[in-house]
Amino acid sequence: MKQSIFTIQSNEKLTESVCKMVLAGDTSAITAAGQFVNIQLKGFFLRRPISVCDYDENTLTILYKVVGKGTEAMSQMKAPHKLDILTGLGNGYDTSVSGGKPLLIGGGVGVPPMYRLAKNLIAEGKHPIVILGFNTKDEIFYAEEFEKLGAEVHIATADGSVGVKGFVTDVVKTIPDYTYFYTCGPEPMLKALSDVTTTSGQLSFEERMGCGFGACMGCSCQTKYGNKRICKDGPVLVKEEIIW
Amino acid sequence: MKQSIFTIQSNEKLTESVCKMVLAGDTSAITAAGQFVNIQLKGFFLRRPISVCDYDENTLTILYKVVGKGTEAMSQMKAPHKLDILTGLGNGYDTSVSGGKPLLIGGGVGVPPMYRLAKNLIAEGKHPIVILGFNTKDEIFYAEEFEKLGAEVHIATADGSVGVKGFVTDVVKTIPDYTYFYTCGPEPMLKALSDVTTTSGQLSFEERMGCGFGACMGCSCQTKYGNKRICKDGPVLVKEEIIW
Amino acid sequence: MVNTKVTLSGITLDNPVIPASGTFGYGYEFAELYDINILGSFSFKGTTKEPRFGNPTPRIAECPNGMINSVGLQNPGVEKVISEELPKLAKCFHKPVIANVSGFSIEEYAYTCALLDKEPQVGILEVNVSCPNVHHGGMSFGTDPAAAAAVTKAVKAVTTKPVYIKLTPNVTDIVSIAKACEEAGADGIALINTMMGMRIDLKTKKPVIANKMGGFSGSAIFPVAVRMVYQVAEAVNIPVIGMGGVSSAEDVIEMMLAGATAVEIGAANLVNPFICKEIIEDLPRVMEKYNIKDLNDIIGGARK
Amino acid sequence: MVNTKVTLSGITLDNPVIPASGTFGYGYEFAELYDINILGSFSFKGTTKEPRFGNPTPRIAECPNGMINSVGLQNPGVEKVISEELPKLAKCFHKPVIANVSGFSIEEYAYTCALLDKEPQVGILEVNVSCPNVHHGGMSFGTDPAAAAAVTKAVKAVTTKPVYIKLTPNVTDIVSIAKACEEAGADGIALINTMMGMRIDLKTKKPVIANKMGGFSGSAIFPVAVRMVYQVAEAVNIPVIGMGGVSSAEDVIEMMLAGATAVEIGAANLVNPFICKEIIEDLPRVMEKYNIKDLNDIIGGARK
Ligand SMILES: Cc1cc2nc3c(=O)[nH]c(=O)nc-3n(C[C@H](O)[C@H](O)[C@H](O)COP(=O)(O)OP(=O)(O)OC[C@H]3O[C@@H](n4cnc5c(N)ncnc54)[C@H](O)[C@@H]3O)c2cc1C
Ligand SMILES: Cc1cc2nc3c(=O)[nH]c(=O)nc-3n(C[C@H](O)[C@H](O)[C@H](O)COP(=O)(O)OP(=O)(O)OC[C@H]3O[C@@H](n4cnc5c(N)ncnc54)[C@H](O)[C@@H]3O)c2cc1C
Ligand SMILES: Cc1cc2nc3c(=O)[nH]c(=O)nc-3n(C[C@H](O)[C@H](O)[C@H](O)COP(=O)(O)O)c2cc1C
Ligand SMILES: Cc1cc2nc3c(=O)[nH]c(=O)nc-3n(C[C@H](O)[C@H](O)[C@H](O)COP(=O)(O)O)c2cc1C
Ligand code: FES
Ligand code: FES
Repeated sequence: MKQSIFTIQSNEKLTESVCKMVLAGDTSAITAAGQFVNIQLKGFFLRRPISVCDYDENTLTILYKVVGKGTEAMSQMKAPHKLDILTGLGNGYDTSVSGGKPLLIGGGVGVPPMYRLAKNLIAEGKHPIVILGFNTKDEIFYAEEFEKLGAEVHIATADGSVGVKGFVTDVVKTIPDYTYFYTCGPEPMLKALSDVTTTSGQLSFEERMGCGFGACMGCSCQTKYGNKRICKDGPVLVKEEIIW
Repeated sequence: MKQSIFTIQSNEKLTESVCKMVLAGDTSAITAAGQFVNIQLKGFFLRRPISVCDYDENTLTILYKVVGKGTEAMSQMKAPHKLDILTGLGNGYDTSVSGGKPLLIGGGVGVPPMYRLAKNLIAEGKHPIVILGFNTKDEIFYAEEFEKLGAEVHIATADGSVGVKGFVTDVVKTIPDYTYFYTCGPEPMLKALSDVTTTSGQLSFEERMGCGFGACMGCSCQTKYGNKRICKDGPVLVKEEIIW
Repeated sequence: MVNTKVTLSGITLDNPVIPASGTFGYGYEFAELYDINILGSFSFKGTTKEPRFGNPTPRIAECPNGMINSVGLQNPGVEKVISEELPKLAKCFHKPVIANVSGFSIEEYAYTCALLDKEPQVGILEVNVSCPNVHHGGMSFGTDPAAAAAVTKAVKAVTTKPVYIKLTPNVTDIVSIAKACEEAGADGIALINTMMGMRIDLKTKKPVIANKMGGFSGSAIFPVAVRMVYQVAEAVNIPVIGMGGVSSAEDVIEMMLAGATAVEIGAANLVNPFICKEIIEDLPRVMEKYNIKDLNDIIGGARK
Repeated sequence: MVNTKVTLSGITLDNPVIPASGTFGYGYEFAELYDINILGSFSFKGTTKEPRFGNPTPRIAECPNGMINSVGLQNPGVEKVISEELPKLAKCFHKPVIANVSGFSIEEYAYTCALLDKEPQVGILEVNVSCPNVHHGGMSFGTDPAAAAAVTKAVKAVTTKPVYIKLTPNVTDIVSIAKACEEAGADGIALINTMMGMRIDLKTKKPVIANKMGGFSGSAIFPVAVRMVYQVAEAVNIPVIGMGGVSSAEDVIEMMLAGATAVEIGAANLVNPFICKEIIEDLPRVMEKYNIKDLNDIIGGARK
């Protein structure tokens, strides 16, 4: 974990409610896809946890949905506004167990961490199949970016306006030979995936957080492997340990 | 009273700790010298009351001393920062009773309201004698501005580094034939002036304020004419009503 | 169109927004700024039998997201309130008003309420058993269920108007006090009054407030207020007026979800004199955002 | 040069800055960030006889200038704390530490304290009679002078280490409880624990916290904490550890002026993990600004 000041380089709308922010700063504490950062916002007591979508030596990209006052405030910020950010939080995804053809399943604002994960897996010579789930056409974001990485991309929309009509699970059922799965998204989706998948996998959870770095026990959950803190021992848990 | 948004035009240091801020905005509620404004500062619950030093149709000048976190924050602000300000607060000085040769006595940050008052009195064809009290040479501000108005200016410094060594009362005693007095400054100075002056006069008081516009009774004082709210029935009281 | 009308003991308010006692004077200062008849009602400055200057100054201290006051119930006494303030108030406010009453003995409460009972403008008597500023006063009545019940009974005996008992949060068990008031005949409960707080000036090394301690309020206390409104609304069968730190339409809705039928706004008026107007104007938008058609549908909704 | 050393029951601290229980774990997370040996001491996560998972999630809610937690004393139980956590803690912290203890019966308090009494690292036992999160637990002990005294006596009987009783602010009369603890033999008083608070989510229309209510802390509660520290320090002759909303060197000094000998910092650690380090480094500058040569000179200074 590192605390440092980042400078907003760009902040733009991808859809009606999802924004993309690129920040310049010290990213050295970020070590894996699926980790998150915790952002201090003036006027708010708690920081806001947001997944790392992508990063390089000195920039960080995050995608966030405006759902409340904090993310609303973020959406109003302009370059070169500065933000105090804790980086390198959480365990992230372990790509070593992926096999050659892992599924990456992102639902809504669970999509962002899948991007860096896909990048890493492709760099490791693997062939990720990306399944993105949205409610409707207008809410789709980042599908092209995944395609540009060279990943096979499937889209499911609840209203069928693009891709498969239905849920990401409907797509998963049509893919016969995946080797592993990685996912992030709303908890009902995670549960459904846990039921429908035929391999092991890693699932990323959300919880309301106090600190985001393991100090307060605000985000605890019980697993088959003992009590875990979503922020420190997670947010990624393996399928087998989860108690639904 | 009016609530409106002002834009900082300039904000500069006059001395080590006293700053001058000029703001553009709706000054129509300001009707008299000696009134004050109440300034909202981000991150602070209560507004900060500051005397009107000068104004015209669309600008407001205030002089303030950095004494705590709020005034410290103000001193960091730059044009064209915007501030939410309540204007036209307090009764202000009544110039109709001044006679031809009134004394204007300002001590420290009690100096600012004397400026507009001097201007008004001169415009009314009177000959104000201005006495400014400071601790030492480096803390003197606005003496030249008073001179430029055409007023007779006396300075007292506690250490004698400029003007009369001692207090404003020492200067008052040397002026024989004034017709009235107006003052603003620390309470011990007001008390001393009340004792030493030979005419009636108007004295401006400070009190910690909740609202600044008469709603909360936070700033009450007892006078011979009944209970008064410093913010609404004051800050200017006449010598005869004050209970020391 | 959304419905913002709510009813307190038979009195229908156009909306649940009520400036809280001690932060709105008798309304005149605000009537200069906007037509205060848009308010649901308002609660005027705490009234006592005798005129009171209140506590020495400084009476105000600043806090993170709040303030401390130790005004100490400054008011001209009930006789002058009736002869001088209410006629002036009648000119700028045409709806039933809430009369906030304090006292230093049960007899004083009854005396003051009996006089205010005769005033046609007064819709509700809000009996403050909680002011923390008066050394031998309100505090003790509001911290003991039996004493709070005794005040309630004495006041109910002298008035036919609805009596709302206003409680202090500085207690171990707010529910037992609220229930005692209900059993003694209270028509409603108003809460919370200010919390006892203190600030010390680092320069003088003395308490900022002349009286040392005072009543702490403002948005900082909102979570405590929501908790107590929730607990009390769950325990009693009479309406609750919720207050403490409310400063937005969202806060009004949160208080109502906790169980409040109407909501008072205190300290926020002092820093933004237009806050009640802004909240009233914003309420329909926020209701629509959260799919609320009628505010009556959400009262106590968080308990369901 | 200024003096920041203070003494709690014979234990001298390099400075009065102590991270509060439940907000600093067992220190490791912070030891990765800075050398935590600069701290005066720290109070580790509340320990109970049995291991506890605590309350269901969500356990955290945000407030204006503060937060609500309902962690519910999650901890591995005193045996594992001693066998696993303390040895690890010893590697990163070399000063006497404060052991925070909770219990659901007087026997449990005594049991846990008796075990911790044997640990050389433990300098002070901080007995929490105040956690508001456990339905049949701490709350009741801390709201009744007799019960608080009974816990104090039971703990004193099993340890030779200084015993500090940590009080809840959710009471009518904090002074009577502090005095009862003093009479029962407490070596010091620590206060305040969190205030009971609630937030409601406007989208779900339900309380944010799974357990509905939780403990409210952070800078919002500072004025209440200062007031209670002042009242208690005035009433007792044993040292007081002050806490509640402290988040700057100025706040530390204000707490000490109110009567605290040392100061704990809770929620602020969670949003700025470097806050204690920053405060310790800033303290000499702020002391000089306010003409304080020795912190011991200002303890209770606001009363003089
Ligand atoms: C590990 C992790 C990674 C996340 N990654 C992303 C991401 O990449 N993109 C994205 O859009 N969102 C992400 N979220 C959710 C994001 O943190 C919340 O949407 C955001 O904090 C809401 O803040 P707000 O002020 O707008 O909402 P408000 O509802 O006003 O927030 C109030 C409080 O609730 C908390 N909160 C609200 N919703 C959530 C939530 N779903 N999860 C956790 N805390 C919440 C806030 O942090 C804050 O403390 C992530 C959450 C976690 C825990
Ligand atoms: C009617 C009136 C006119 C004033 N005019 C001027 C002026 O022209 N120039 C100037 O420099 N100062 C003036 N002051 C004093 C000025 O309001 C305070 O110095 C300022 O509010 C301090 O704010 P702070 O945040 O820096 O200090 P802090 O001490 O951090 O403020 C904390 C709280 O105390 C209040 N406070 C602190 N000192 C005073 C004080 N002396 N009087 C009233 N409230 C105080 C603040 O408003 C705030 O609520 C005036 C005060 C009043 C009442
Ligand atoms: C300056 C001031 C004066 C007050 N005077 C009274 C009063 O006379 N009677 C009363 O019942 N409550 C009084 N209160 C308490 C408020 O009515 C309200 O209960 C409390 O402030 C909590 O609401 P808030 O957080 O919105 O301020 C006063 C509060 C303030 C800030
Ligand atoms: C997340 C969290 C967990 C806490 N756990 C404990 C605990 O286990 N034992 C205890 O005595 N106090 C506990 N507290 C209370 C703090 O130690 C402290 O008394 C309180 O939070 C007030 O200080 P603050 O405003 O600085 O947070 C906890 C507080 C928080 C925020
Ligand atoms: S949020 Fe504090 S431990 Fe996870
Ligand atoms: S400050 Fe509110 S009445 Fe004067």
